[in-house]
Amino acid sequence: MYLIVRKTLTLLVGAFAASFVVFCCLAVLPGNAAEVALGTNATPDAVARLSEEFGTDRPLLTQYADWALGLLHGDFGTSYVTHEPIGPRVADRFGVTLWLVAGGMLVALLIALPAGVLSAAWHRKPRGTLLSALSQAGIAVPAFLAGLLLVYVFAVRAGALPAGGYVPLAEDPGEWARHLVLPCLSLGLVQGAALSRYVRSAVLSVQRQDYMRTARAKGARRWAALCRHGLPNAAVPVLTVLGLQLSALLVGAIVVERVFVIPGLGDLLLRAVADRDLLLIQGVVTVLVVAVLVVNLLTDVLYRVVDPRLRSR
Amino acid sequence: GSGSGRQSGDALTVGLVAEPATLDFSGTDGAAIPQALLGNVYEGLVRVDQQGRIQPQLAEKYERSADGLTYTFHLRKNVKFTNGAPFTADDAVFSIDQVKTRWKLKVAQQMAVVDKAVKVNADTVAVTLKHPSNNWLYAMTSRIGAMYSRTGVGDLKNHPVGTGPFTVGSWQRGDKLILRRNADYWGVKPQLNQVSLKYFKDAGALNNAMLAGDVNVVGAVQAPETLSRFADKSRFQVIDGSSTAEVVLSMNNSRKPFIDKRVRQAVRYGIDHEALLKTARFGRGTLIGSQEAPTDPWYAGDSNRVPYDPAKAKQLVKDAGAEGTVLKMRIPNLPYAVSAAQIVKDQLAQVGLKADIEPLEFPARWLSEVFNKADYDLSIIAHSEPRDQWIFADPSYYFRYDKPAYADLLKQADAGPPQEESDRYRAALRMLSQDAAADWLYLMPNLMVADAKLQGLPVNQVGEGLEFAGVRWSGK
Amino acid sequence: MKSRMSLTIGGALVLLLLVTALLSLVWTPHDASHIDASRQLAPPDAGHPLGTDQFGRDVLSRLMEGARITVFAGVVAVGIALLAGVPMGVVSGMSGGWLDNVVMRVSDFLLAFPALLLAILLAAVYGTGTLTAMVAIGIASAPGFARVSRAATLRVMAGEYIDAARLAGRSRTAIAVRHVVPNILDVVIVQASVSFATAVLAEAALSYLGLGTVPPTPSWGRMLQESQDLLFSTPELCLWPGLATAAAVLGLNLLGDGLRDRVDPTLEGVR
Amino acid sequence: MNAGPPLLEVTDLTVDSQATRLVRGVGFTVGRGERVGIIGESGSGKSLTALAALGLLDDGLRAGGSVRLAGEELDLVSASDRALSAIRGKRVGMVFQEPMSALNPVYRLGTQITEGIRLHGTRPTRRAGHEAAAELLERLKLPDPHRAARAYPHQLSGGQRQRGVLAIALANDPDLLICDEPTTALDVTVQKEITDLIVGDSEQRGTAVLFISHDLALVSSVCHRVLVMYGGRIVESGPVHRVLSAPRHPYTRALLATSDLTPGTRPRAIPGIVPAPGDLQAGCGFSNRCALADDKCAELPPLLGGAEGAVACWHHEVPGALPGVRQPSAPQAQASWERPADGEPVLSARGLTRRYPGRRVRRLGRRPTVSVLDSIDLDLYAGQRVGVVGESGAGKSTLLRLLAGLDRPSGGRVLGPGRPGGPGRGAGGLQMVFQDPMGSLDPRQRVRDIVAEPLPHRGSPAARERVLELLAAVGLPEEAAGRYPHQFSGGQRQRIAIARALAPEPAVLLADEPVSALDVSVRAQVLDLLRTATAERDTALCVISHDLGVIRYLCDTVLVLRDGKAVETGPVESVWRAPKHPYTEQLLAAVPQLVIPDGEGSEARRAP
Ligand SMILES: Nc1ncnc2c1ncn2[C@@H]1O[C@H](COP(=O)(O)OP(=O)(O)OP(=O)(O)O)[C@@H](O)[C@H]1O
Ligand SMILES: Nc1ncnc2c1ncn2[C@@H]1O[C@H](COP(=O)(O)OP(=O)(O)OP(=O)(O)O)[C@@H](O)[C@H]1O
Ligand SMILES: [Mg+2]
Ligand SMILES: [Mg+2]
Repeated sequence: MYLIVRKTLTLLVGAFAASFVVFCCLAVLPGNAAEVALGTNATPDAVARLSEEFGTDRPLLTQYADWALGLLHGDFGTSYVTHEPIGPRVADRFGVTLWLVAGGMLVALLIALPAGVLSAAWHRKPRGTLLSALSQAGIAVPAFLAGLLLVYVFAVRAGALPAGGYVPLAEDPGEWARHLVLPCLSLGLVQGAALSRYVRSAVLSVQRQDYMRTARAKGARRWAALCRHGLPNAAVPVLTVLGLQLSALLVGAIVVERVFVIPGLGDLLLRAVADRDLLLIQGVVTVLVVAVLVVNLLTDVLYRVVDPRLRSR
Repeated sequence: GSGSGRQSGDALTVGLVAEPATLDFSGTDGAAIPQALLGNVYEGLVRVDQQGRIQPQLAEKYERSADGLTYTFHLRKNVKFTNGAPFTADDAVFSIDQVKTRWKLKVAQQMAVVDKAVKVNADTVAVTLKHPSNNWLYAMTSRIGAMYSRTGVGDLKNHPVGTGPFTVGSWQRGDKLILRRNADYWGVKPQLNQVSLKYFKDAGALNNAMLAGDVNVVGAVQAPETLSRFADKSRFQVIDGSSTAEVVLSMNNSRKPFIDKRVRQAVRYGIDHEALLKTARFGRGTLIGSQEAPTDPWYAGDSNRVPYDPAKAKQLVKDAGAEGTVLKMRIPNLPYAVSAAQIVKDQLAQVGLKADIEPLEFPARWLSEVFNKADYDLSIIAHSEPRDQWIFADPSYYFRYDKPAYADLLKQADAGPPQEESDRYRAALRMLSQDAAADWLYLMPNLMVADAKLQGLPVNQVGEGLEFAGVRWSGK
Repeated sequence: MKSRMSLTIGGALVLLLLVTALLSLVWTPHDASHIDASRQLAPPDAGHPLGTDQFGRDVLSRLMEGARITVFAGVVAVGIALLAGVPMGVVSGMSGGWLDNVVMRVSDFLLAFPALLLAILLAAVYGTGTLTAMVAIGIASAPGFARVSRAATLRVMAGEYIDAARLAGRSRTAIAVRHVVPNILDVVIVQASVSFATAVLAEAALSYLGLGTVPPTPSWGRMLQESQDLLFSTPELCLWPGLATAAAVLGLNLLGDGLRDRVDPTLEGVR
Repeated sequence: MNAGPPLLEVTDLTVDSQATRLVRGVGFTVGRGERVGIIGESGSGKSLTALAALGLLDDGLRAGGSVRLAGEELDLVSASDRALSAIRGKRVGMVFQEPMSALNPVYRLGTQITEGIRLHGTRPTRRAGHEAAAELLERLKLPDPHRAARAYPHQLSGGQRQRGVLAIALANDPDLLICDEPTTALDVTVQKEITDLIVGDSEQRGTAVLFISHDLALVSSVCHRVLVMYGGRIVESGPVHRVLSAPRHPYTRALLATSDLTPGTRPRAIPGIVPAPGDLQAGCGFSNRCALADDKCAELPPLLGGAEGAVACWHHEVPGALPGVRQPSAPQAQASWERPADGEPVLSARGLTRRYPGRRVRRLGRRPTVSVLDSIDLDLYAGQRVGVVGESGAGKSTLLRLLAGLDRPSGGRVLGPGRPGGPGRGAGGLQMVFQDPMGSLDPRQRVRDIVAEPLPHRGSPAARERVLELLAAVGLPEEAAGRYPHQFSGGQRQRIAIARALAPEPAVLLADEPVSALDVSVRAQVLDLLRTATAERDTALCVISHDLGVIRYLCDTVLVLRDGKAVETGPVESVWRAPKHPYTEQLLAAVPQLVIPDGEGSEARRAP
């Protein structure tokens, strides 16, 4: 309880710090929302008028304070450019990216756990070497290339799956799943290959632990000992990496969103930066930072679930 | 989804690359909004046809007074806005006044020539100009001529209201804009009951979607080298029309070395435009020599082009003492500009000019630094608006081309008798070319890939809208 | 035995990368950015062993020059991460207390900050380019280095030889320089090789998003991005930079693995 | 013990790694209810022998020969994992060295014990399982067994954990219990409790025990019979009393001699070090360290013998002097036994206290503090040698770190070198020798830099000179200066550490368990070195050891610590003979002694 309170406080402070840093960064960005909106049709007068309408002519600190106060009430503000409330829009996009990242993570785990465990268990055998060679090769493929190849094979050639796009879950669950298969695969394959290296080394080091020998001395079979005693202990280092990889996954998701034309958070962020839609950028970044921090918190909590030694701290 | 994408009776899915930020072209610039809405959702009093001629639309007919100062528009009856309100002379007057008073965009200045628009009766509007202008009527075919409902301008950014054959069904930002058939349309009702405009960030992804059957039309092929993927005639048709988008290699006329006409000419002689079109665009596109397109009435064919003559270019550079000048080539980070820039850099190097490519984030940074502040030597961008030769007449435009004689010619062409318009424009454009105000790399093709069974897609991009009213699935 | 194999293969691949990059400084078969409209997409022949791209440029020469960018990208990103992260980790691990807390929170914060956003912001301010992209990647990877070197520092600081050094009258700086840094170097090297590989991939991804290397400089990422449209008609154009990237990443990962295993026995086997 | 077929019969057991043979043909038997010990220096193959017998070798190792268990058809060496797993834990239980790492940190102790029961057929309910585990723990004399069964390993002390491991091994009442160094990591007092439990259980239930240890005294107090291993072979075997009282193999004799730390004598170390398995020469593996060795030893001596045991040596009949071992020198003068109390102490501590924040009792509540060290007074005079003893956690290391200034006291103060008012850390200062010979040397520095570290002008020629001088003084060759720590053996490393500590000619030398990580044979060398080096310069020495023998051998004064308090202090010999505090008595009672019934002058089985 105490832990959660403390962590949540850190989280909130972190999120506000992040948003403030972003705000300051944006202050030095060349170009502004009014200029972008007016494009090649801008006159200095029109830019000034539009800036006033947007509210971007006010001092930066005022803008930030307004935004931060709004946020405290759960209000992300209204987009300068589109006059839409930002909260629902970001939430919408976040949902999409969340599915993508979660699916990617699932694929990654489905690949990494068996591959890592098996290649550790067989680390002296040719099959083990083959598995780790495969995972090495998997890491070396850029995610977008993997995505393009998947599209070519499954969408263009076989026509079995859509080449891109997104259908909301609420609209049509079947289509939703069909549209997520390839993106999640291309996100998960590469991450999975990387993750399997960590699983492998965690399992390898766990295998050397004395309690594994104790388990087998009790009469547990090799695999039973590995599963019952090895894996829970290997989980702690793997969890750490999972938490760290989330950041990588979010970046990967942006590329994959691009390849598969998925209207996710990454796309929104790119767009918001291009439009210089200050508040929208703020909203996206805040959500991203909070997401990463929440995952950190979750890993912390999970550590404690997995490893009783950490509970008493 | 793919279900909606595949041919399903009366629906059409069109893949496009640039998504509009809002649906309000009165306050937001860019080609994407009129492309989606003009002619589909909004209509004007007049429109431009595939050959570039002006035709009546919401005005059944119109008259020009002998002095050229007054246009009288006789409006169609029984036209309704999609919000149910009837289209009347009041709406027309309102729309014209709005442009004059409320629009912030520079295009709205074309309405400045209007002295007043008055309702003659419920179906007739008279517009009086301050001075005769040939261009004004043409401008009325563009977005500034769009007719708004007086009661339908509450939320233009998200809910446009027009008289067109389609209405905005839904808009999933970042994904697609869905147009639905306007059941109460005054004219011939479109066969399609739904058009989805699906926006792709990535041209490759768009091609894949086309190949996978997720979209029926690639609205704009970005990379012509990919056309070979659509060679199967039984599935695909390639539409290669003309557009009004001149890819201009702009030179900053107000700065050294381009303040010297010889250097500007050297650039024009030093670039092998054929090779450029071949390598950068796989030969798709039209070579032009001035700010003109084949659909312009004054189009002069190849006569404004300059031959590739590196020796002469080198000599000109030498004469101007500009050898080895380092040029800032600040281009938008758009694929066609990046491709072309690499070739331009390579070719200029051979005539003694060194260009450093600096891709700038588009639109924000390019607009801010190149377009608004003119902090550049060379740049490359497509100017897609039709009949936009006026941009060279404005000395504050980022070309910083300041030639009163050219501006005068344009003024005369605009204000003079319509039958002399073309000749005067031709002369002006010739002057532009000879003066090497810029270099015209090529005219973008209007390149589309469509399902082989689709008919009625507009071949040329003449006006600002991509109109779907006439599109049909064959065999229906 | 296996670790020796990783080390050999990884070392060989990385050496090949370095040699190619250096060689490209003095010699490439052709000018890598010379455009030749008459040789567009030519198949391989004696003059152009890997053929030409859509601009008629020699693919082999571009690949060789691309190695340079790859090395540059890795060095910049890893260099920044190293210079920022390792001191953070060492100071944090050595001092403990509130300083440790502050440093680690800052690193957490950096970790939470999307690397891509950093890349976008830097690109928007300083213009796109390999340098800006890699600075972003470098900053984004710094927390990883900080964590790893902090953990290693904690392990080193628990060692009795640190106490011995303190008793010998060594200052904190001397202990950091003479004992801590040399002893965490192995961990840092492994992290560096992995980050190097990550940076190579990140360069490719950022170039794909148009935030990376500026044309006509031939980075592998850019080559991949430029040939993407031709992936299905002229796949070899994608194949070469793809293979080169994969080989470099593989080499670096193997090298890292090999080094780790190599370093392990001297630490553990001899107790 | 009993007649009839042996319970365990090991014949010609070999273990190979990819590179070399590690166990070279070991054969022995263990009868029902019999307790057999295996002794030998580190690396002699004791653990591998035990592991091979249960098929628990690492993947990289292969076993050969045969291992048979009475009542089983199988040869355990070639049996499948499935067949072996039916035997492991059921008929044979095993206890490993490290009590912390032998238990899985993520499961409760009870769960881990019941798992052993469940794996062999019976499927107790959760409650019944818990009951069974608690019962087992109770049998092992664990206070509050129900609580212990519910605890996670990290919540238990070392002794409790080791009892847990024992409970797992005994869960199914095995016929044979294999213990691999079951108590090395534990305190003397706990060690005694555990060995008592093992012996008691064996006696009560007739469990046979295979007991591996490098501690001769311990083996002698537990086992009936002993096997001595060297270089992957058994070199001698026989009843404990015979082997320990009349050793036949030169190696056994040498081992016995080095274990004997009689105060006032110089220890007798075995020259040379245990060769790595790959470097073992052909023939008798011990011949290069053996004074009796001759040409005959190039041939492998067979393990021959009768009822009184067997020996593998061509020269086992040569009587008399211990081969290869230096003769004990005359007892040293007793000059430094007592110190005049009126001199100025070189280091003095007054009211030394150290508190740590304890565990929070309530959430968000104040952290209580725990006193780890409580008002210790200590004076150290030049030439005095003080030993600090006490069980684990008594605060010994804390005390030393406070004296060294590596930690700041919560109360009280230390006057002396490196402190305000005392001399600096250089010459006449304070230096320290640490427990772990590897851990106290920077693996990335050459020996010359390590030794020069505390010298004032590190780079100077004078310093270089001094380093060579010191290396010679600790008996290391000159070329050692250019090598790295991992290129030395444990004993040599500790010499390097001592050379470093002596470099600035400190007035005070502190040593925290300086020999506990070393083999008996090397231990003697290092102790001798410490003793002579400090005696030469009249250096004050303060040593921690959990091995009372070491303290008695090395020190003149002893300080007994318990729970951070000094319970007894005084001259070593008088405390040894007549402990005043009951805790000291208890401590002394727990020290294992060589039990040699009719041996040559060993005074007692155990201290009374
Ligand atoms: N998995 C292994 N691979 C290779 N060599 C090994 C392995 N395990 C042990 N050895 C080697 O085999 C020899 C005997 O090892 P073993 O563990 O049996 O020694 P020990 O007598 O138990 O020593 P200690 O008292 O230190 O436990 C040592 O030289 C050791 O280095
Ligand atoms: N940093 C610390 N924080 C909290 N408690 C500590 C700390 N260091 C030591 N202690 C506690 O102080 C007590 C004494 O520790 P110390 O290391 O001095 O014992 P010791 O007598 O040397 O034991 P051992 O023989 O196991 O080395 C122990 O209970 C230990 O848990
Ligand atoms: Mg052992
Ligand atoms: Mg201690």
